[in-house]
Amino acid sequence: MDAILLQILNGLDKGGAYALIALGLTLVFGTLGVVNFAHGALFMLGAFCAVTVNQVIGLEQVTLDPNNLTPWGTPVEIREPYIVSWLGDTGHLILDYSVPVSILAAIPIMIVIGFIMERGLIQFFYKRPHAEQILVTFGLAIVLQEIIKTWFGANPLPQSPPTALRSAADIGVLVGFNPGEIVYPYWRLVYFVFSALVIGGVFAFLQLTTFGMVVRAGMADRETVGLLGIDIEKRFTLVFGLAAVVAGLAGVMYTPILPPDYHMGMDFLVLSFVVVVVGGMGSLPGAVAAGFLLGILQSFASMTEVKSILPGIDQIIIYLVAVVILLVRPRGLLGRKGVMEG
Amino acid sequence: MGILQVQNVNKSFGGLKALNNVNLDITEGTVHAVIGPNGAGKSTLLNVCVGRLVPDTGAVLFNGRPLTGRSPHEINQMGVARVFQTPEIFADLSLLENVVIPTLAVRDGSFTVNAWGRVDNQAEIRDRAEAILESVGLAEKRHHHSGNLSRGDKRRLELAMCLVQEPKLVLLDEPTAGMSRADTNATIDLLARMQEEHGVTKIIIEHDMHVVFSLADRVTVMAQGTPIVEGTPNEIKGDPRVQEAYLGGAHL
Amino acid sequence: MTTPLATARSDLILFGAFTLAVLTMPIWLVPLGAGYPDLMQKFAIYGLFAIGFNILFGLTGYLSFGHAAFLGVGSYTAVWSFKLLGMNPVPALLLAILLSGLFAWVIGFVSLRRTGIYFSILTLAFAQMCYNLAYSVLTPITNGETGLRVLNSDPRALDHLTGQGVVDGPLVSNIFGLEMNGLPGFYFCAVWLLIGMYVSIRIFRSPFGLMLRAIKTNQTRLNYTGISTRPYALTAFVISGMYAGLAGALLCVTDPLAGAERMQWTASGEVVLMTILGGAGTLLGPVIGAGLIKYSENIFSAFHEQTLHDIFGFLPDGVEGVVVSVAGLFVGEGWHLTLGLLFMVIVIFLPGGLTSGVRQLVQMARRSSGGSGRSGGDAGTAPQAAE
Amino acid sequence: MVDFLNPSRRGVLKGGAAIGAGLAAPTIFSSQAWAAEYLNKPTGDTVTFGFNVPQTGAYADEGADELRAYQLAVKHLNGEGDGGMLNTMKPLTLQGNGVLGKKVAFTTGDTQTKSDAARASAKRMIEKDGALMITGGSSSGVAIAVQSLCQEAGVIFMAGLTHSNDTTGKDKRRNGFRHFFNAYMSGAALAPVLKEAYGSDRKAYHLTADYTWGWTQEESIKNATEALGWETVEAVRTPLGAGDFSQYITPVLNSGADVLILNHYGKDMVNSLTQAVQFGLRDKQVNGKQFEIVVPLYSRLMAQGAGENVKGIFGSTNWHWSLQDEGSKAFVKSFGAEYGFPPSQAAHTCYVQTLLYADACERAGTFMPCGVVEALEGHEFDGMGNGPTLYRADDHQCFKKVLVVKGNENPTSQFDLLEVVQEVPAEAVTYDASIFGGELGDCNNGV
Repeated sequence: MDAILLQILNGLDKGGAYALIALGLTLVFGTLGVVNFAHGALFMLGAFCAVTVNQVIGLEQVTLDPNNLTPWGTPVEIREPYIVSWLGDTGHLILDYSVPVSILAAIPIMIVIGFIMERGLIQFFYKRPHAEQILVTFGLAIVLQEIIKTWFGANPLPQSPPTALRSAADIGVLVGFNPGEIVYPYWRLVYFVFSALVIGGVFAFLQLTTFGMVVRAGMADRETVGLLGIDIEKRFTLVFGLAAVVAGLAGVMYTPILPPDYHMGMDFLVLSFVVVVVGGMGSLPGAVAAGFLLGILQSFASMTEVKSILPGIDQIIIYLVAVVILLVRPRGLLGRKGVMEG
Repeated sequence: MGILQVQNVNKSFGGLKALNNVNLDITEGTVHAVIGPNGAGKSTLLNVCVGRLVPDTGAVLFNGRPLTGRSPHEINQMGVARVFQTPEIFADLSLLENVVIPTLAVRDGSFTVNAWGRVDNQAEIRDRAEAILESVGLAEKRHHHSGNLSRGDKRRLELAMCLVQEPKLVLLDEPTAGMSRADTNATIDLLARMQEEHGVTKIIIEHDMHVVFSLADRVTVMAQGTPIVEGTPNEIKGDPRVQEAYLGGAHL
Repeated sequence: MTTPLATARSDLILFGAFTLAVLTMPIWLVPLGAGYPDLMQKFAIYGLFAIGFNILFGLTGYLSFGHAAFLGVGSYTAVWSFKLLGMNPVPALLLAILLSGLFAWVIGFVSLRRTGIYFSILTLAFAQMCYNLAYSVLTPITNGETGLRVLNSDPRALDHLTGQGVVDGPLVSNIFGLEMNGLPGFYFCAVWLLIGMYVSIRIFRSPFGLMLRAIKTNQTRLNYTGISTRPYALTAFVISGMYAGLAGALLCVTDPLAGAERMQWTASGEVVLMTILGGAGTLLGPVIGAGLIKYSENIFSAFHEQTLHDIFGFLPDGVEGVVVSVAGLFVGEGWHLTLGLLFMVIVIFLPGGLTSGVRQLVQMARRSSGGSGRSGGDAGTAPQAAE
Repeated sequence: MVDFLNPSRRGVLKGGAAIGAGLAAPTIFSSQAWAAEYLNKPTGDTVTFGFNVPQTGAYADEGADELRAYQLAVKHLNGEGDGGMLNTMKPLTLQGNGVLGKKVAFTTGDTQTKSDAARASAKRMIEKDGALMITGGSSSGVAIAVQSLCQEAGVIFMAGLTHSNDTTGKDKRRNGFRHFFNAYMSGAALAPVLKEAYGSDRKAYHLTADYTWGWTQEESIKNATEALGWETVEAVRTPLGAGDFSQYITPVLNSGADVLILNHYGKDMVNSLTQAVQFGLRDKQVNGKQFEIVVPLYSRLMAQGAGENVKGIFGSTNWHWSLQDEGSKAFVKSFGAEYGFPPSQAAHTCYVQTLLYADACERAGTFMPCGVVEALEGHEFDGMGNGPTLYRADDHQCFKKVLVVKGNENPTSQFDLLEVVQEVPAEAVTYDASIFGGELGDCNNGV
């Protein structure tokens, strides 16, 4: 029982991440009709926003200690973050909360990145075949990750959650389990709540604002909305910016769970496409539902009990689900009939 | 008994009744027009005939054999060709290739792997294809990219692609929709000439009365999913029910 | 607009020129630094892979993202054939073609029920399943991470029958004692490349090929023309799967080791990139794309600071330092960056791939030199997507 | 049979320099092989080594560090710089003027941590650049693949970082040599330390990367810990590159185990350790004991990736820059002076391998692979870190001290992440060469 509950928690948490990444992808596909292979790179860039913010606020003052030499004969460096020498304990606190603080920086940065990407490249590919969109965005993804690699190196760069959230919460006790049976890391709980909030925010935005209405109408029937004389171009740019922000935030908050490296975008790329397709191309609720579904299925497939019956099932479960869904229900879980139905 | 019989066909989309107990009998060798206001169910009827839609109840018989439940390529192989509202051609291929493909489909059936011989060595196929291009007046453009043709020429090409198969029945879905007056007239001329030369049974779905009265032998008027009147063009012209259907359509 | 016509004669000239270029690779590649057997073998093998992929993607427009699976199946089959039957490459190739064709039939049968991006995702999913399983639970068959190799203790039944069972050197695939590494290995692959190219030309010009191109342009029309499209697409899928299997087997003929990474989605992506880079739907494009990518993978990655200093040594010191550090971003560790930029540039400026770029250049040159493009032209079918 | 593998105009063709050099005659046809006793016999005044390291992919930083070490080794061999370990290596035949009077040149390549790419790159070095020796790599799959290639081609392979038992076990080759330690030695070195620290009554839970290296390590550690009296509760295989390991970690919580052993390397290890710590495993009390995590194979780069999560966690490593023997000090000094930070264990092993190869050539008086093999087999040396070392003739495995390390609780710098707990002597980790099977076969000169 406790094992199953824990796997459901795992699934929800994983699903939150999958849903966040897939959300922007399906948004861009649904409104802009663009298959964006650089979406994973946006996730990765978001994560590196957190790294950059951490490095900037953790900028260290280096003093050399001439009395103390390293084994290779240079003076030992004594490093102290400027922020600590200026602000004392407050500085420590800000450093400690650098990941959540990064969100503030990541939003404008990701908007700008999204705008530049859309205006500089994507807009020229709206009418081009999917294959060319895939190729050019794939090329872009490689370029972006190589730039990150040149700057930050290939090794993962660990980011810590705030000290207060570093350990695990004994949530089982709250619902009557023995202490220690159902524990779950605080940060993962935070991530889950965060992803729920962002997803809710995006939905509210699309549901309640005029802009959102136009976007939703555009997802339903792009040509008509264009005919209504609405400047769809400008809104496309905004949609792309929104998708970039969602992916970026997903990346920022994921850094304490997965120390970011330059390749993490590619690692999530295939997965996010599977989530989008399972949910239904261009369907936002579908992406969310598929994210959670795949997260939970993946968690259960990894259980030893399951693996002993079906060896290797945890290696392929995601793909297996995609195949089954596509064959049985080609428009995906919540895709509208007739949209991209093949 | 006619070449095509539509028997008690019903088709609904959700709550909307698109075809309501439709019966139709098309006589071989005639040009039969189906007209009616928007939403009268003309296109649905046509799609049921070519196998794109499956009717909820009822049957479509072609020469006494049922068409319902068959896929489009099977129906074509039985001798039913279709012309679309917007010309559906192979836009990336040359005009000649566009007509070679239907010619091959007649000779080789719906699936044959002939991966070794060169297309340009198949003399009899080529001759037929070039002859049909000649007859629609596109011969000199045969090596052009068909995607670059004018709308009228695309329509000619599409007709050529149908006719080269020597079908027994051609279904035309608003063949002059969106065309200029000149292109429309050229298309009417072409269809008329073809009727003289080939004499194939045709069903034409049309809005444009000019087209209907120039070409059709018989006319069926549909409204709200049901045929309401059938007769020669002259009979139809004066019928008050037709006027009402169109005016009523305007109300809707 | 009319394009130059492809006649039987022009195809023959094309094939002749291609044959000449392939067979003289050991000469003209030397000044490019690529004239060594292994890279030339890779050119031929990946060229073959891309030619096959192009028969599916270039002609029908179905974008498979899982072709590496067939490459892997071909490789494993070949090595198993070496292990069980013997080091002769012929049975290995035949079995590989057969088995990868069978695999392609199964995967294609399922995947072709969908089109567009759904088809791509289905093929991707199948290939990833193959890869993940080959790396882990299928290790008894694939030898997992280490890769499947031929061992002296393997049965190699035919070898023992013909008295070649006991080898004291390394086990290398051979035909009657001629070992399939080095230049003989290259020529062996080159012959297969030429056969593959010839078959591809025949398919391109055949009624079958015309149907495949029609699938790409307008499936609806094709259906209403009395053609059942799915069996055509499936046949194309199987043929291209067999090419991939053959390429995979050749990889093992020249180097008897089959690794699971060959099936990874990035490997599938690579052949897509090769084909589009060179020009999808053209005859030569995929081979050129394959060559270009393998060249940059092997040559750009081998540059290091010292070689850069050698190259730019003629510059004044200060300038040299700057040039070397800038150039260093794009070679060695940074060769992926070069590759990514290359894709972007090609797709943005030459959507038809390199071959179409060359064609445009030729046309521009013709136009400017006053030789106004002939219209009409001689007999033959027309705008062939080829050169 | 005529040899077609002979290099084409090495020196002129180095890198792309030849692109502008015009049409060079295809020497590939005018083979001079019949004159040579071995493949790629150097005819000019240089000898070429091939440094085959991961430049892209997850181990790119490790590869970059290996390359730094190689370049330093070449400098030292050619008599430039401060000489590094050439000053401490015993016995030493090298003169500091290159090898056998020839200057050392090198060519580099990218393994991409894929067997195919690694072999293609090694082949280029052999066929085009005329490399006599290939070295490098950051994973066992690649090492084994390249080792067997070198055996077939007839050059020497000096393995870089490879920890699987198979490299010098069932996949050993006469032309291949490994200085790095292996999974068995990790187990043998770790077990007594673990016993001392955590007692002999422990229940272990393994998470193992689902591929060959993971399996050999799991087996070795299992055997070693079970011999102590530990019980193995469960050994679960995880997909390579799983990213999020939470679904594998939660079952540990209530499994009754009180030690988690992570048979992961690289990114997998960074992720699984980070996440295991977040799940509060290290704060847990199970069976009345403190829950512990063990990472049998450590590297500094991985420790950097996992950050503060490594604090207090035991593992083993081949070498660490804080060692105080003369050899290590000399190496750290020249590496640090050159690059500004201390070398990693991968850098150390690569540097040492290069020197050992060069010295063996010098001692053998030839670059001929069989001569070099003979000179290296059973060679005993000292002054290269890790104390007196034997290159065992039976399996070409080095036997030397293995370091048991622990994540540093109070690091003084970003490099000071691991603290050496114990230097386990070579005798304690030596095993019978036959236990892992495999055949060395004959040496191959490539002609």
